[in-house]
Amino acid sequence: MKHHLILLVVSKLLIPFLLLFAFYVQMHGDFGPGGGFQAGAIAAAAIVLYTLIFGRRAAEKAVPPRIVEAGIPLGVLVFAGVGVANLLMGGNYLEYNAFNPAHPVEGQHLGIILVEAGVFITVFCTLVTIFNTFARRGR
Amino acid sequence: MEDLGFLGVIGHINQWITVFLIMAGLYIIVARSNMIKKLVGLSIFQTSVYLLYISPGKIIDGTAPILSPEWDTYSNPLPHVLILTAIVVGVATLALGLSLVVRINEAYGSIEEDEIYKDDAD
Amino acid sequence: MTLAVIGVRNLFGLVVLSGAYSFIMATLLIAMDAVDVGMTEAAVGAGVSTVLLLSALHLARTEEAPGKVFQPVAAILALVTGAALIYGTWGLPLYGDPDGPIHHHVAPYYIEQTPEEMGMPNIVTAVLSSYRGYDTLGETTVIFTAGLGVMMLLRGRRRDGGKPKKGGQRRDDDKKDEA
Amino acid sequence: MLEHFPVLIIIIPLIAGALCALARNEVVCWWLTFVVTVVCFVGAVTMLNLVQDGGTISYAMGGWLPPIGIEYRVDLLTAYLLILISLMAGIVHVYGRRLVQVEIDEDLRGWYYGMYLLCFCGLMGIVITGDAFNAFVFMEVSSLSMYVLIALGRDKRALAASFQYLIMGTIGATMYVIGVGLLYIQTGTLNMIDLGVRLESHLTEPTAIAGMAFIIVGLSLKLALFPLHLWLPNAYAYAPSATTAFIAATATKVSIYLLARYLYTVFGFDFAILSTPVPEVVLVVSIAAMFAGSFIAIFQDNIKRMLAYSSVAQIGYITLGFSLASIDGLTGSLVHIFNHAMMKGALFMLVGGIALQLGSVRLKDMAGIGREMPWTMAGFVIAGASMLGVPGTVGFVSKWYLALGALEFGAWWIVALLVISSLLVLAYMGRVVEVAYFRPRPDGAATLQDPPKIMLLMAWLLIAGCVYFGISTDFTLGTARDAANALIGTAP
Repeated sequence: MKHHLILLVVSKLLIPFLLLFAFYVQMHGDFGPGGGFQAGAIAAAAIVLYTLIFGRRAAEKAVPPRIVEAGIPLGVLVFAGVGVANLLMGGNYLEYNAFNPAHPVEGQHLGIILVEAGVFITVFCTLVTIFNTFARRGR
Repeated sequence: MEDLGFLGVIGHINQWITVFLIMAGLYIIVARSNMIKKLVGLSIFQTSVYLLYISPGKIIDGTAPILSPEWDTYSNPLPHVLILTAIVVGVATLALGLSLVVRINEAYGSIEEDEIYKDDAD
Repeated sequence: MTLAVIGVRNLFGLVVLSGAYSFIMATLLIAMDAVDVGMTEAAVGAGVSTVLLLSALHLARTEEAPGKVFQPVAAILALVTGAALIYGTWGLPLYGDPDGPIHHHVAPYYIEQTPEEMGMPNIVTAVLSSYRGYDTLGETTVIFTAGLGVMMLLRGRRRDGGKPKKGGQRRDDDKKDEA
Repeated sequence: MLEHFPVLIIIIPLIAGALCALARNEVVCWWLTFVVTVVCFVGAVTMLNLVQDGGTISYAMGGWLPPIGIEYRVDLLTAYLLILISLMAGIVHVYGRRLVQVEIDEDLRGWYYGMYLLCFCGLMGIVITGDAFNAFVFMEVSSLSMYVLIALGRDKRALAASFQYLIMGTIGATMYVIGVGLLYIQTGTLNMIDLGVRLESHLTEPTAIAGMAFIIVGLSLKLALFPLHLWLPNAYAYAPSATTAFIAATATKVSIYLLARYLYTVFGFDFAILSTPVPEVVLVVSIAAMFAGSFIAIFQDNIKRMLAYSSVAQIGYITLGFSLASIDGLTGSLVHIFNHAMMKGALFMLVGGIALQLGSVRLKDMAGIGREMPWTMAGFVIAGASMLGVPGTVGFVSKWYLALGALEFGAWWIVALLVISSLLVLAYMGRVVEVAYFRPRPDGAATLQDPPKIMLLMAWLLIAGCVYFGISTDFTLGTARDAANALIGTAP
């Protein structure tokens, strides 16, 4: 991968902000547009940009593929696990109220945050992995 | 191009766009032999569904379904949720389709459906 | 725009066009108050899909083989579908009409109850994660399936003589290949 | 815990699928899948009992009552299909271990089982859900995993077949979504029962009719109804043998179930069947499927392709029952869903065994294997006889009820067509038997044996089922008849 100075500098500036924005979109999903899926897509875009500019080696050092691959099922497990936890707490599946029967709203908040986190993990990891897989196939 | 006159026109314009997109997408899928083009046609076909769902949910003078004290009319949130899901399903299908195309290209050296079936017949 | 997609032969041009198409679609969706959807379409349609298409093009050919320009069968099929849809949407309420049936069943519940039951202003998030949270679980599973599928398809040994990715030894008996 | 069964039998395979993707170890994943399918089968049987005792079970996902949230709804027909799917998944899974070891690359086997579980989960999810859009989501889970499972076939044509299926399957699913969208615009709800109630006053409006048309066409693509069957033969023929046995026994059945659900529960028997041209169209198409499928099957050299075309024909029998507008006809259809899954499952499993031992599934290579693989070919003959409809087998039971339905419909000619189409079955099944038993093995060919015992055992389990349920019809026929009564009776 050739090293263009402008690309390097711009991307170094851009990527942290992309990740930060992704984090904002994730956490702000309750109030404004956004949520786990969009945040995952944006964060993945940041990693893809990083890969394109700094090369695959550097990217794999920053985001180890093994961990990312493990994240794909992990996100689903988090989501499904929330449901199972609700079951164990005496609610129906994905009934977040069960987290905190005295304050259902709090329970809902907790449930939604956890679930969105699960979505984020799966989406982010899947998109990065798909990109890596395509890139690696090219060699 | 087809959406230039959109904002000013009220009526069934949304449905005309939907219909046009569905027809175009379906035409591309059936008529074109190139697999990548088929997949793009497929996503156009799926996009048309987004409009079909979202447009009836809109209320003139309403706003996005994010509660705020200044508004009391909101567009219907349910179609938005459904279409978010549909978009995700669409991109998942696209990713899987593309990886199949890559494998097909390796196996046959071509991504034209016609050539592949000719190859199979031998 | 869409017509150009039908016409263009160079697949690279096609990808750029479809990206632009997604952006227009996203704008359109936001114009219809679907901010969440618009945002996703911009991120996914214009972003992710374009990257995916480009990486696939990188691995395949970029020119479409010449073929017939017009396919009557396809056109008839498209026309029939379009006609059915026009028939189906003919009697529907006009665009933006607040009296349509979809505004009077189920949806008002979400709009009215979300502040009480969820305590959050974004109704879309509330519906997505809680009222219809199970759909979202399914959606996450779809993504997971696709990710796993891409890995399974592209990580195996290459059939064109390339090396297997992991230590898996190449199978020597290809007796099944004949089937 | 009992009240959570509906969601558990979907969620357990899902979680197990994710765990398989993490574990990647072949042995661990195999056992996990095995345990999961057994648990789900037990759960499905328990639910059938619950439904028979206490009526329909409704489960509110997330605690939100039906029109607001997503509902899981288990009635007789649902439980019946859940049993079928989990039974087939378990049997094919035990059967397929050796085949997977031969056909799938070593480092992919753990993931293969994960995919298998996801496909299983998706199919069960479609059946159990009472929500129109949720059905679409799970349809995509099952379809995407099915595309992958098919593409793993060793023949490169598996890739092209999978791509073709992906295109046609996605068009079908999108059409289904368009139809659901139209109904949603008309009614404002996505819950199937609620849709049925609210559609009642709108049924004659264009939107409802167009919605019905889109749903029927979309599902017909998925279930490979005759002119839309193009994806099926290649997909079945080139997929790994274990995959073929599973999807042939379950995948199209699930779409058929969904179609029945729409025709009878959502649109209602009185409207969909009695006052639209749907039954006439389905009747013509089904008969075309019965003959075209069987006829093309006669000329196939690849046995898997032959059986695939035979599936196209058998799907025609099932949809034929829908169009007969009678309880007997519908009973015949529902019973044939189960019966055909057993027969075709058994046949594909035996063919998988032949492929393993012989290394080929071409008819011309099969000369004389009847004596060297006695158990395989004997099973083939019995399952084939069942396809034909010989009395004492399940095939006879379904055809008998279809014929009764046709008589009630007042159409002798349909009965005649049923008999004639059975002769076509005799033609293609007979060809295999003739080649396998009455032609000599080519000189110098290596001696063959029956496939490993576990594979034979599983196939013979289904064959025994073909005979057992052909004689003692309490479970299949009884449940199907009750379900048919419920479908037609509860129609609004």
